[in-house]
Amino acid sequence: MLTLAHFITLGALLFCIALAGIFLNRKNVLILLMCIELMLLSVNMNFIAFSRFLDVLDGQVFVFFILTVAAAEAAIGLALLVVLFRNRRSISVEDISDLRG
Amino acid sequence: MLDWPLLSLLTWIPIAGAVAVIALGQRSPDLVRPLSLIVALVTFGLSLLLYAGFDATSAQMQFVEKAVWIEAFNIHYHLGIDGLSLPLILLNTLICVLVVVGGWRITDRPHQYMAAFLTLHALMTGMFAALDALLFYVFFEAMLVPMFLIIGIWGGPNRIYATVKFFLFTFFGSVFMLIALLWLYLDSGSFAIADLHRHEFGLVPQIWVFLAFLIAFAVKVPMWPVHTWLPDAHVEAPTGGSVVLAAVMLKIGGYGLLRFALPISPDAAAHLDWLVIGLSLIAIVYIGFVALAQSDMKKLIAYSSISHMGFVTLGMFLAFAIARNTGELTGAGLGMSGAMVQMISHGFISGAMFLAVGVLYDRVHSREISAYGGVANTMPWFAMFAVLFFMANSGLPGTSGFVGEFMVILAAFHASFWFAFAAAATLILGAAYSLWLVKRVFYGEVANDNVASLKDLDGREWLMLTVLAVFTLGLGVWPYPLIDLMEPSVQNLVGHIMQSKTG
Amino acid sequence: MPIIEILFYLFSGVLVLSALSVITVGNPIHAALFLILSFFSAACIWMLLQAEFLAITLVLVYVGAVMVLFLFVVMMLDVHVASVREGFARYLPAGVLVALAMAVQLFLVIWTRGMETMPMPAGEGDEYSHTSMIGELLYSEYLYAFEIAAVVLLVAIIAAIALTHRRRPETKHQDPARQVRVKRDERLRVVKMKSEGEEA
Amino acid sequence: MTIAELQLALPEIFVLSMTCVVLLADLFISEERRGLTHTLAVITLAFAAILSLRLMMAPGEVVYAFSDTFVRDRFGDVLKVFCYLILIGVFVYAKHYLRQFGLFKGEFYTLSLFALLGTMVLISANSLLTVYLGLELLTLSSYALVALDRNSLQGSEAAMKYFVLGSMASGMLLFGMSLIFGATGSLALTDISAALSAGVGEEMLLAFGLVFMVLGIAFKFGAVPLHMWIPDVYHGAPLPITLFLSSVPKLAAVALAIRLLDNGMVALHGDWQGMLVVLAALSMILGNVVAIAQTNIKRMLAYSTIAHVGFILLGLLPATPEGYAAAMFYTIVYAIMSAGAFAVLILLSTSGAEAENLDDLKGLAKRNPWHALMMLMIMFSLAGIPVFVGFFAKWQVIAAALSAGLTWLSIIAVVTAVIGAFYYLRVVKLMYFDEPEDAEPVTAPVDFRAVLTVNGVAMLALGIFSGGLISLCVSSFV
Amino acid sequence: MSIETVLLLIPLLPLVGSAVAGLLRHQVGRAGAHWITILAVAGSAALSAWVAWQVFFNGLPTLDYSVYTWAVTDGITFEVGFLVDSLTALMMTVVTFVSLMVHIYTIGYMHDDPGYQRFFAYINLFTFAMLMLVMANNFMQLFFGWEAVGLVSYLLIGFWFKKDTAVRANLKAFLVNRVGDFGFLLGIAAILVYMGSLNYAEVFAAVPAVEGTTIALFGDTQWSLMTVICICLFIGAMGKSAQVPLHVWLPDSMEGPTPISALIHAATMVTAGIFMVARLSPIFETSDVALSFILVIGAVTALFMGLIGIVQNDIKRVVAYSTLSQLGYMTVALGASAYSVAIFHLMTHAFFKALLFLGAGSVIIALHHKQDMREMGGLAKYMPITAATAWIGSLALIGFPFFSGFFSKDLIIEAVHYAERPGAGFAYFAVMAGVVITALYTFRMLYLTFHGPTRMDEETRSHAHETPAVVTVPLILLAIPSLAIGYFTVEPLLFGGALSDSIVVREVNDVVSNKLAAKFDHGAFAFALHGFMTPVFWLAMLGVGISTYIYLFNPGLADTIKRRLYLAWTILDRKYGFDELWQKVLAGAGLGIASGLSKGGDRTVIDGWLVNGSARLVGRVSGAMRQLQSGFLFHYAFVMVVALVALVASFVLLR
Repeated sequence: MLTLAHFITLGALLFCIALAGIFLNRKNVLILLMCIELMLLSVNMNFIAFSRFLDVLDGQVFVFFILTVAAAEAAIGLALLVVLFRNRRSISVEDISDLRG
Repeated sequence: MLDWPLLSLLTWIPIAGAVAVIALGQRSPDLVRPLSLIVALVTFGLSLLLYAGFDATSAQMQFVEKAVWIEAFNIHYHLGIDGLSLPLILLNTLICVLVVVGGWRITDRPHQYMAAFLTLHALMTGMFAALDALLFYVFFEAMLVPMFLIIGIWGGPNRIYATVKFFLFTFFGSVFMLIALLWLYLDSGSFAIADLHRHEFGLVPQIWVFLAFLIAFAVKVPMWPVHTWLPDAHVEAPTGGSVVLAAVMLKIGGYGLLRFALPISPDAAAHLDWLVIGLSLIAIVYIGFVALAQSDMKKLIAYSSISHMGFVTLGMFLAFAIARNTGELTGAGLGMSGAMVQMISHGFISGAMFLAVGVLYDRVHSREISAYGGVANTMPWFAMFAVLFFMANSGLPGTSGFVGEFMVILAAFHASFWFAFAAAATLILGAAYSLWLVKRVFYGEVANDNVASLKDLDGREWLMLTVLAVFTLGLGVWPYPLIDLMEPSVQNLVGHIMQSKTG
Repeated sequence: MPIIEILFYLFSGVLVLSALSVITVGNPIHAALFLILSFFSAACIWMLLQAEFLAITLVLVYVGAVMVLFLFVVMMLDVHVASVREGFARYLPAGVLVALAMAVQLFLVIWTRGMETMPMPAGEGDEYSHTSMIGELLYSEYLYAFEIAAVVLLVAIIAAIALTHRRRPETKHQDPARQVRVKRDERLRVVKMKSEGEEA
Repeated sequence: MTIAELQLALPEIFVLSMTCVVLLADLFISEERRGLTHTLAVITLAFAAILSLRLMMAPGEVVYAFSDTFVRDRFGDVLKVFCYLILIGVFVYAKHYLRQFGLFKGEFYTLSLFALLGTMVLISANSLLTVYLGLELLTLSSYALVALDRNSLQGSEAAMKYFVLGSMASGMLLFGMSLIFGATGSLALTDISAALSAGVGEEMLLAFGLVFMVLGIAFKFGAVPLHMWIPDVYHGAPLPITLFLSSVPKLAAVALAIRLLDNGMVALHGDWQGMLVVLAALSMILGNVVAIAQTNIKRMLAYSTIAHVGFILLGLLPATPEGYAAAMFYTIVYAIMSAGAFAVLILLSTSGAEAENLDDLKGLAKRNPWHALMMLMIMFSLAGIPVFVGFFAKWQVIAAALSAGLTWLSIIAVVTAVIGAFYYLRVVKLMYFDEPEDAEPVTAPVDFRAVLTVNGVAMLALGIFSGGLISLCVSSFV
Repeated sequence: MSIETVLLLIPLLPLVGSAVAGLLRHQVGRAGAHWITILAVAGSAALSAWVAWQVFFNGLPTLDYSVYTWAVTDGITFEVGFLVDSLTALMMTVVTFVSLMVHIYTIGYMHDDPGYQRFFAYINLFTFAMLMLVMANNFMQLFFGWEAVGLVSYLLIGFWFKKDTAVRANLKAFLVNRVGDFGFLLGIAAILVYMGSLNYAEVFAAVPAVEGTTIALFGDTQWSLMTVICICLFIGAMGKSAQVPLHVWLPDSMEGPTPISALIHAATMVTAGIFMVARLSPIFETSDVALSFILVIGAVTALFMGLIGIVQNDIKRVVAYSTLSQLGYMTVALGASAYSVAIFHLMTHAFFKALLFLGAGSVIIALHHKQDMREMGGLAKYMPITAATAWIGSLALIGFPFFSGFFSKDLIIEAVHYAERPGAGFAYFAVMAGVVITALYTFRMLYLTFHGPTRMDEETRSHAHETPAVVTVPLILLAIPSLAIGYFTVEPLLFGGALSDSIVVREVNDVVSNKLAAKFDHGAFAFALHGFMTPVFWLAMLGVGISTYIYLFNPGLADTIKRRLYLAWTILDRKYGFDELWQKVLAGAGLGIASGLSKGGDRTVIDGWLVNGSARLVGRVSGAMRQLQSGFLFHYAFVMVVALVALVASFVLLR
């Protein structure tokens, strides 16, 4: 029988994978952006599951907004990526460490 | 006339003066010094009015002014003085005049110099008059700023180390006091010092509160072992800075102990008096020895200050030991009065000694004892003053330096023979370091060309040293007016701290 | 096992595996493709949760737009793929450890506090329209939020343009407005030149 | 949706409309007359301030609008007014820099105004959703602002770091929101609060969600250990952007914290207090200690921000009106102080080279005594020395920590404050005790100097007359 | 003029004189300075004589009144006031008279000194201080006078401040005195604590009530309060009156101008300790232990300091050690409870010792500031007045019958003889032996200076002549009392009860009334005649004989003895090593501790480790923590996640 726990677990797993992805990836900023998308997906999964199991639609509305914002975020993130690449000719995470200390 | 808000005037006139001086500084630099002097003199004159109108038979706060400041926290702009604060205010305003006169020859940004000192003195007046704990704290801390600048801008070669050390040391101490005050506010609902005096609370919190106050004021006094900022600050400060530091600023620590630590947490003070007494005695003996080993005149005087301030803290905390050991209170007031007298007297003497070193420094630009020798040959009058002040520093009867030490030693004997024994060691040590300095600097053959070319005091220096000499001798010969002024407040305080507040 | 469960496990498996692939594959193009797969599986799971509108939106917005953007950028930037996996293994243990710790913590909460017994409510009837329900909420209760979301998108536009739009002085381009406004005199320029013969 | 509701959101509506006007107007304003955009933006803020002030003066019970997604209360109004005022300062300061560095473009104004709008939404949010949207509006604009100087290596690096970490933090915040939503079944903060008070929701799940949300808040503040972006972003962003980031978003952060933790989850006070204690302690220690080792003044101020964040968090600990008032007071004051400090750096930046090394401050007292005095007051205020306003901020938050029974934390606070005083003093030392390397006098346009003067004098004036601002803050929470 | 005005004028005249001469030195000039100061001190002397006359002959009752209230606090009134009784009157007269002589003498002695006015200001100030000391009616004022004379002594020893030895000596004098004052102050404090007042009369009245009190100082051992007080006070006296081991400053103080040696370091200041003990006799009488202590200290001083006198070559040093020895005699008398005898000896000693010092000074002037006796000899024929007066002084010093010193010294020996307290036996031996030694060194000095072959170089001899009248007149004026004052005053002072209003002796201790009075039945003349037959006289003659033989008839013998008894000679020459003890061991240890504490304590531990150390620590930590900000995005993210995990672990799972 599928319970709320199944769905939330799925969300949690995705979240962990996304987190791991962010700090495991050392070479490509692009992957980081993807991980962020994954993270938002996991949140969406949670919201929808809760919304369904609690029978409160507000959660799904929230998901709608998250999707909107995530799109905007992706746009800006990619724009930044382009700027970064133009300046450095590289999008390796390891290369962007001028600012430290 | 007495309807004037004298205390506010005393506090704000110098600040207004400072602003005016700064504003004037760019356009008409010639007016800076006279204007500063006028401001200082007016302030001093007003403080004399304060003295004239003071009722010395009462322990009540007088000249009280009160206005709401921060309504949300029940904080007031609340000023007033009693017999403990009035002498210190008078000392402060007097020293202010001397410092302005003493800084007459400053050439580097004189307007800023004068403004900094006027502000500093104003803040100290405000602090001595504050009856609201937070107001007190504001003045107490704000003082650091002008002093920091004074040492940092007009100080000697190692000034930055000294001034930062001074600032951080004092700041470090005082933040604990802030915690204590806030805790007390939360516990009692008031920042009014009088309310805090009445506020009853348990022994354990009292001990914490007491320790917090102690740290704050011990740094300021300074007590051993948190004293090392003082020699550095003194050495690097310009003459005026050293004078203020020694003459007035150190007194703040003593005053704070009297105003806060003792009456607010008397039970803790009674519990921990051994600590303060112990540190005081260490200061007297240990620092006395350390002073002996100094080769820098200002450092020597600085250490001597620490040692002398040991008498202040000793005198203040004798009451409990006396009550414990003898079962009565005779001598407690003596110690307290002695501590107060010692503060005032030390104000004159140390101020004078630093001025004296300044006189030499202005001419030779060295503070090393070894750079001098035989100064008495070329500056006989100056040597006379110097010997007077160094003798006073070593506690010669007939000078003010004797009065406080004498009273405290007498009181210490009430508590324990050994307290008096250790305290009396200053007779030997004080004389040793003071007179050894005199010997090395003033006596002997003219040591070098610098000394040979020295000119004796000019009129301005005469004036400053004479004023201080008059006070030093006057207070030594007839301390009655001063002691009489404080007596009701001292007795009131002694009575207060003997009441347990643990309820 | 009811079909819904089979579907759930199937899509979940695909989702988790593809998500893992996103963070482990070296080639960003592959990663993007795996991401698309993840989104797709997620959309399917959302279907199971009767969130059809959102599932569709996810596919449309993400798979259709965002991921295309990603791929576009990947192509545009021409990243060297070879070095991408370098050093990956070195940091893996710590990363996995922390991620696992996180996961364990999450599971502890999820599987011990009542959620594991919470069954899915019965599905709505056929006349139930998820889309219209969402729409009603959006345009009534969440109108304010909806407006803000619009602004967020506007910001994204402005930001993206501000960041990436470059006016290059060296590139040659036509200005139609000027072309239209051009006057007769400007069309023809008479250049006076010295004739060769005069020179001598 | 009624007219009355719209009236409540009038400042937001006005700012949004005017932002669009600025956006459009900017398209048609030629490069030389870009000052118009600036003027327009400043006017927008001034009018918005009037609108918000009108609401503020109105009899002040809390009003909810737009199906409980929006709340209007005195706290919000006061905070917004300060946002406008500070942003005016930021614009004036920024103009001088932007002109010199060839960044004088409309985007700065539109993005800043959008960020302001996000802040306003956040301040007035009464729903997890509006909180999130406001926050995103603010942060997305900020990301773009950080990379405003597109040719700057450091700017783009900072922006990318900010973006990745910020998105991660948003993700955490959202994950927390989802769990809270799952536990209580509602998005409106008032409903969540009611549900929690009624005991709805599994305790552990709530705590779990709370951790995620607290981390999200902590990131927005820049509290340790979610502070890592602060030094890099402050360092990498152009000065006016750093100036902006250190001022207005801090007000947003305090609003975020108070809205979520107090309005929404005050019932979980016992839980979040513990977390904030850890964050506050770490922030104060790390911020103050690491700032000492900095030679870049922007980084130094960044670590100083981290330290101040620790202090702000102290105010939140007891969950009492006085505590919130203290945090709010501190934040407002900090924003003003920080704006002033960065402004002086802008003053010192000559075209082509930002003043970012501490040594650039050398001998400022000789090059420009008046502005050195302003910087002096700002530094002492940051250090928390009376009679400057920073002190009044500090003692209030320390009192808050004490009233929460956290004496040890307040001791950490004051000790780290002492450590912190060291690096502020170093600035004063450089300005006053050192000789200038470059004897040229420092100048700036008249509006810049006027605002900087107001800013510096405010350190003193707000300190001496701190009663008014303190009362204003306290009255926001009654 | 009321008696109060007179009494006030007595100290104030010299004070005003001092201020005028000192502060207006350029205005008044040299002559002005000495006229003003001499008139001031002459006025004091005249008034003092008048007061003494009133006290001794007109029966003026004891005056004890306060001049002004110094301070009132905590129920204790500190006053400045005068107590005038026979003891005070006697001391005032002696002090002002000797001072006057010295003033006059100074005109000649300091004639060419550039610090002429300053010198007069100092000695006038000294007169004031000494008068305040003797006239005090309370301990505080006593202490004031006590320290003030110390101050002037300091200034005067270092009068020639260019001379390194002088400024060393004055520092040493002040510091060693301060060691004594240390005890003195503790004694005063004890008196205030246990008797509730500092006024003599009140304290004396309170003595019986606290006599039996004991206090615990070390652990629980109980000490008699009175003993503690007395010993503390006596330590003060030891410093001021130069008793072993605090005597080391006195010989060095001879670096000062000779008038000072006469005035301060022989006649007046150094006797302050003796005066003090006599003045406080009601207190000292209560402690036998303390008196025994005094007796022994005095005896040691009397004997051993005299011995050193034998080997000194500097004429002033011989007189200085003689002074030490005589102070020892006085102390012995005090210890024997014969206070009046001590005071009596103090008085006679003041005259003859001032005379000897001024005589020595006269010689020094004549020889242009040469002080080494080995370069003198045969001066009697060049300066007959000086020689004659020196003979008078010397005879008084060795206690030749009928000379003033005879009466006082003989009575001290008798008093010790009859004293019954522990230590008296030793003291008796010491003072008897002291007689021989006194005679020995005194006549050695006389012979080496005034008689025998001259050892002066040619130039000195050609200039040697009698000193001017300003020098010789004081010598003559002092020679008269040295010769006669004992004879005329011994009976009324000691046995006529003239001092009975000020000195209190317990019946059991009262050797003067009980035993000595009997010997004095037949009056001073008979007593003096009898003096020729006492062993004391023959002991003195023995000493005279030895020195006559050695220094007059067999000059080579001295060196032979010196070689034979080289060890003993070295011990004496090195002054038993006391100087080394003080300078090397104590002062050295003090400086060692000082630099140890300064370098080790303050600079290394407190400043180095604690203050700068903590600053360095913060700096290091700062540098280290700075490394955490690695600049790598994944590190930042990792930290965030770790924070997340940790917070969840601690706040969710571990709840």
